[in-house]
Amino acid sequence: MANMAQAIRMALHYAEENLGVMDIYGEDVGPPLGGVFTATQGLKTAWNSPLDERGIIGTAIGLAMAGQRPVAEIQFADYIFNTIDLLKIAGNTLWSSNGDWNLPMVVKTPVGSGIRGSLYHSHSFDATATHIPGWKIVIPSNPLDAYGLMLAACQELNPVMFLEPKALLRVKGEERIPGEPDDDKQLSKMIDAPLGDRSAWKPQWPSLERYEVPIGKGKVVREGTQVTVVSYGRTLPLCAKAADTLREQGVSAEIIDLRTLWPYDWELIKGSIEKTGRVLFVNEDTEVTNFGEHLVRRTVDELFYKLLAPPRLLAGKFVPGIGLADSLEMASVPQLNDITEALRKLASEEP
Amino acid sequence: MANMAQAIRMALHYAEENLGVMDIYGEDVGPPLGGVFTATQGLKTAWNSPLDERGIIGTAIGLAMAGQRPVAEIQFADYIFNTIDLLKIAGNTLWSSNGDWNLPMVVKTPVGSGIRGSLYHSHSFDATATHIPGWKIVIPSNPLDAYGLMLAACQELNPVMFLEPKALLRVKGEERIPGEPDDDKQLSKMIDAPLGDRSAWKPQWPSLERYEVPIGKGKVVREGTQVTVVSYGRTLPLCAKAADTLREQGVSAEIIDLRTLWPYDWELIKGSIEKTGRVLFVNEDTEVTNFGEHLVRRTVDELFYKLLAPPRLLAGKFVPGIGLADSLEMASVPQLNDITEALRKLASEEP
Amino acid sequence: MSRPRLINREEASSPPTPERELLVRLHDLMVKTRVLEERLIQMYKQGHGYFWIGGPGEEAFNVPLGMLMKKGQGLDYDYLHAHYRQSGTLLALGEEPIGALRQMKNTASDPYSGGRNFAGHFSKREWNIAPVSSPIEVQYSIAPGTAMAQKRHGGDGITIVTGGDAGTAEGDFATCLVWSSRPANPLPILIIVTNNKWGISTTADGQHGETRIADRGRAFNIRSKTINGNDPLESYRELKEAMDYVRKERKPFLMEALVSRLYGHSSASGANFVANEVDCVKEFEAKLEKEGVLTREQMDALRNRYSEDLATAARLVRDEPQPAPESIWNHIYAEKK
Amino acid sequence: MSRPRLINREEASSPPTPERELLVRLHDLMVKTRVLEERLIQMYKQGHGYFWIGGPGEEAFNVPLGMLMKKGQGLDYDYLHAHYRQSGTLLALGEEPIGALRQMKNTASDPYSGGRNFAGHFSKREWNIAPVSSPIEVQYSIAPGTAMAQKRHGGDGITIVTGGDAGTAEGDFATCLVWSSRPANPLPILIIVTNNKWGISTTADGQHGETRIADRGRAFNIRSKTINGNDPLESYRELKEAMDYVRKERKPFLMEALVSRLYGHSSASGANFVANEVDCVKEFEAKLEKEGVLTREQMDALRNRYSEDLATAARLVRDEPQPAPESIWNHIYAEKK
Ligand SMILES: Cc1ncc(C[n+]2csc(CCOP(=O)(O)OP(=O)(O)O)c2C)c(N)n1
Ligand SMILES: Cc1ncc(C[n+]2csc(CCOP(=O)(O)OP(=O)(O)O)c2C)c(N)n1
Ligand SMILES: [Mg+2]
Ligand SMILES: [Mg+2]
Repeated sequence: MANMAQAIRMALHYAEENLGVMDIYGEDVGPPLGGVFTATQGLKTAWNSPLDERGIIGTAIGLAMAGQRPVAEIQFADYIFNTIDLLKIAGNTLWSSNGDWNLPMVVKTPVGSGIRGSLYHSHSFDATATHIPGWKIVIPSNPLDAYGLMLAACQELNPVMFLEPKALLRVKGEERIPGEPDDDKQLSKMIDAPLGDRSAWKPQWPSLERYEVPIGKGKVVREGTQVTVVSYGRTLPLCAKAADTLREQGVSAEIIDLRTLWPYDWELIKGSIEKTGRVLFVNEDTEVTNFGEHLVRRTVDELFYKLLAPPRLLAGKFVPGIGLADSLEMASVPQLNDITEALRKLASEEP
Repeated sequence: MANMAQAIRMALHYAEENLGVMDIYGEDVGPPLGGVFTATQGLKTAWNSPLDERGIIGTAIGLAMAGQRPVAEIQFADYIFNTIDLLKIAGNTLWSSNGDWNLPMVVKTPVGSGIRGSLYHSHSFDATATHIPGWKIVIPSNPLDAYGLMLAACQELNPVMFLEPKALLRVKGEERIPGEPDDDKQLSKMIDAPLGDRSAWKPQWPSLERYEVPIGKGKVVREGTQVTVVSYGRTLPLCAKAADTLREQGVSAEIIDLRTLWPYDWELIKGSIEKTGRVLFVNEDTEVTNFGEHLVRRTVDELFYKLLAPPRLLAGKFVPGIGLADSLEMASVPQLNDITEALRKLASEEP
Repeated sequence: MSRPRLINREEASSPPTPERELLVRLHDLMVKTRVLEERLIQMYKQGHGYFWIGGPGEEAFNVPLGMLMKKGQGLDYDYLHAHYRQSGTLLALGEEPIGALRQMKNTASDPYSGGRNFAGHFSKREWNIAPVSSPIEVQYSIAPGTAMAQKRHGGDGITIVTGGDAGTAEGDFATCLVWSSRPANPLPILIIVTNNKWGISTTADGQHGETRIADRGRAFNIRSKTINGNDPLESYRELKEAMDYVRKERKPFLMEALVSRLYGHSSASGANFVANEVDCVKEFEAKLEKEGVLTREQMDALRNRYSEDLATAARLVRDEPQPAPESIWNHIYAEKK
Repeated sequence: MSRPRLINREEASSPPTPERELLVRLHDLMVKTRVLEERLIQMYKQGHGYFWIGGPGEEAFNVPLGMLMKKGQGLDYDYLHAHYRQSGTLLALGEEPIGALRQMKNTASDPYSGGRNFAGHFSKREWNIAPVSSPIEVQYSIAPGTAMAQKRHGGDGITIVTGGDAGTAEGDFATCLVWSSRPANPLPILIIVTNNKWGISTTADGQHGETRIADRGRAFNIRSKTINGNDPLESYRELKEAMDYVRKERKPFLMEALVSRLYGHSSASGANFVANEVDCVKEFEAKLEKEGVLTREQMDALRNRYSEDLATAARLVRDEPQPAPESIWNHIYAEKK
């Protein structure tokens, strides 16, 4: 199966062929590199921008005003923080013009830890992004969802933030992308750029089919009855693993992959918590003024009297950075064991 | 009594005379204007910077590296959002250099609604600021606290964000600032710049005394037994008013002025909630991924089984901006009546 | 109300002649703009609005700009990414002044923001007028985006971006120069700086190491020029030449126009007339009278007519309702029809 | 290990002479730097570090810079706000190379970040070396701050900021030019751009409308120059002249140095030697041999000695412990002693 980087690449190919995308750009997004994670290799509309994040977001707004459906990349979310004012403008342009100007644009950026990225290749962006009104925010946890969410994003009339969990970009999927060849060696031959000189290389794209994951819809990836876990991105597969381990030990956890952070699938979360009475929110952004805290607030606001235990949040430690050394990264953001323990504890918590 | 703008001005005068402050700067901070809210009029070290927020924050970091204790102003918090990456750097420099470089610097900026400021003179910054590690964040709700917190900020070894509630800058205090003359007409004659030509004007500073409000300490401004309210900035006086109204109606509310958002006075909050079992958090930042949601999370994390009702948050609506028209601003951020009603409801809430 | 016929393409691309028709139209629109701004200031002072900011002192430059723009929607027409002093350009394009009054009074009928935004914050997608937003200089990072689309599309539509002198200290101004002059894709963009030598209360002299702001374009091999924006004829000719260059060559041009700020920065600084700056309307009228193009009487009559029109409009607007509280929830997201 | 005596002020301000002593010191430090970088690359390839980035190809420029810096702590000495290719400058200042190995291996003993940051991210307050941070170009917004403090303080200490060519597209580069050249307060700052014509995989040709990056300084009336950073003697002379100017005049200077990138961008792009760029060490050694300054044997011996020293250092570092997990809580805030 394709990995997430290949899935995004195929989705963008589909989008430039069928959805009117004409600019896929950012630092090192075009040839020869095709993106630091290979997600834009071989795309006919991919090009290299100046090293200027403000120019990248600014021109994306301008291109969207001109109806061009840009897909702009910030090479790492760690480097998006000098553009927050522009992201706010992208989110308020329709509102401030009282409906006059809508902005169909996609911003994609890799987020999170997991590659020993040290202080500046490990940032999460979900807390900051969810505080900016006017955006739709998605974050896939597997290649098929990445493909389906990117196709949906490229058809939106509004700004969409597409967050790419770094640690999962090279992980292969379990479900086939419609049109993807059976053999992934073959897929690699067809669409992965060769090492060395690429000037003559052209990708052979499989005949991909339209497949969308609707923005706003979460997904139950493990059904369970005793405790609900809501997560997304890098930590989602870990939550599923933890659930499998605990199931053998008689703890039944329901795992929800939120997939869209805004507008999020509250009905799905609510239904599950009403069933279990216990919920753990898991993400890896720093834990103060964290999106998971919004979900905790919504939970106590609406479901307080149905809760069997306090809703819990497991997130990144509130420290200034993720250190390079293994020991430091492990201690800073949730790992499999932290999740398993938090789940075990919550499932058996008594007043 | 002095208003908050005068209090900040006097604190900065004290700081440049006694605490080693040598640069009070930003857009229109120096003569002739002395700041768009007059907070820096007549200060001997105040100067006008280029119109460049990134330069203002960047040079403040550089000045702090050189041990200069800069006080840098962003004219309105609405215009600080292109510097978040630099604010993060200010917050992580000590940590990333493993203790080598500390940054004694103060950034002051007006926040919040209340002056019909429309989309771009109404922004709050508490949610964004509290998500940035390595800073201390203060926000006074009266002139005396503003004076005491600024004196404390100017003696810090670390970056301090000093948030100034716009709506309160021209409100007079109820407590005298040590050294302030009895008659505020006289104070105004002494330190307010005259209208018209100011080239010859010099302020006559009262002989001010050292007075500090320790960073990290909140304050109970109304004692009560049935419900706890935690607020700060513009909404704090409204919460006190609401408490007074409700007391006459037999509802006893305890009002806490947080004053420092990070590191905040959890012991004070905790003690009060343990007493009342009910808590309302009030601020005016947009309500999704809001600092009040962190306080809600901390509350359920530690005090869940002692709560008589769900902890509530009253904050700004999650809309892209605050509209200019009265009707729009009133509908977007908490007003006195919203607070009174929320309090009344929470005080009498039953499962 | 005399509605200036909008100059059409043929005329625009024919060599600018200082013939009477042009002089009269320039004057008409400059007066109309000045009267509008003075009405807005009066509304503010009478409590019919919370905040005023606008362009009195920039009419001699902003009016010709609007006259020369290719008006319409989409890539074949000119895009304008303006700041908050552009009323003269909007009126020259044929906009009705009452919209500005409605925005001043933040009524639900405000055509630019529905009562949400400050005066002078125009938005008109129908004419490629991007929404004016308060943050200084961001339009310089956004504008190259529409120019890129126009470069790819072909034709002769161009992108125009305007802003002030102090704002050029923001990185976004450099971003505009960098992205407009990339050898890989030079852009059809007219980059304008209206230099009034002020940033609120801060004078330019202590802040600018450049001899001319236009010099910053030269560093990028962008054709650049500084002109006298207080002279409507010079502005018309220089703008025409620059716009023709950008339209035909599909390359960037940086124009610095020296203008005046006749009522201070905004209502925050009192919005009172300042005597010590060049008043382009006054100077132009003296010239027109001296050259016998128009008589004092004709010019007074014109001003009076516009004053009456706007007084009438103001009375109309005064009683229009504010937006409904629940309208804050409208237009957060666009929906597929 | 031959520790180069740090040139002292008297020498620094005396006219640079290409006499043997200087040539030998330049060569010694350039070789030492190259050997260090090659050792770091080897550590990466052997799995003794997660990421490598550094300055092989910039020795001829970075070494003279370090030799000419006024080393010390505080306003009387030079501040360096560098990017991640500055090892040659640190070694020229007399830094022990083992620290770089410790940072590469992210050990608790890493003197620059305690195992927290990437290789090449130096920090040494004792010598006014500001912490290198990964975000491109931010140091250009920060550096004018230390220069302001030095301007006020007097004396002849200056601020030096370095970064790459692609990064000049960020607004922070313009911020540095604006703030350094304000007529109200020109700053004693040497603004350096090391131009290797690359930004990761992106070539400069399609991105730069400027003929020379140095032209951007001229627009601000900043004395500006482009030099051959692959020639250690030219670099030494030009840097000395520029630094003398900044020290005495207390005004900014922009220097663009043309350099090479000999092992690609970083380990992310393989960190393999590229044959098609000028190798400043190779060229300098040919010259020294030709002019009879040093023999091939002497130069080989020197390189071997440094290689052995660093092999020993690497073995030492290999067994040093990682930082403790709970150490993440250290140094979030400074506390009064
Ligand atoms: C990013 C940002 N910073 C600060 C402000 C506050 N402000 C509004 S206008 C202005 C001065 C602008 O001067 P200039 O760019 O010369 O334009 P002018 O008003 O003179 O036409 C300032 C500082 C703002 N609106 N946006
Ligand atoms: C703000 C920011 N954006 C993107 C990156 C990712 N990045 C690291 S190095 C680099 C290229 C830098 O090129 P240049 O400025 O020429 O310096 P060089 O590496 O060539 O010395 C990029 C894009 C970054 N570190 N910081
Ligand atoms: Mg100006
Ligand atoms: Mg480079």
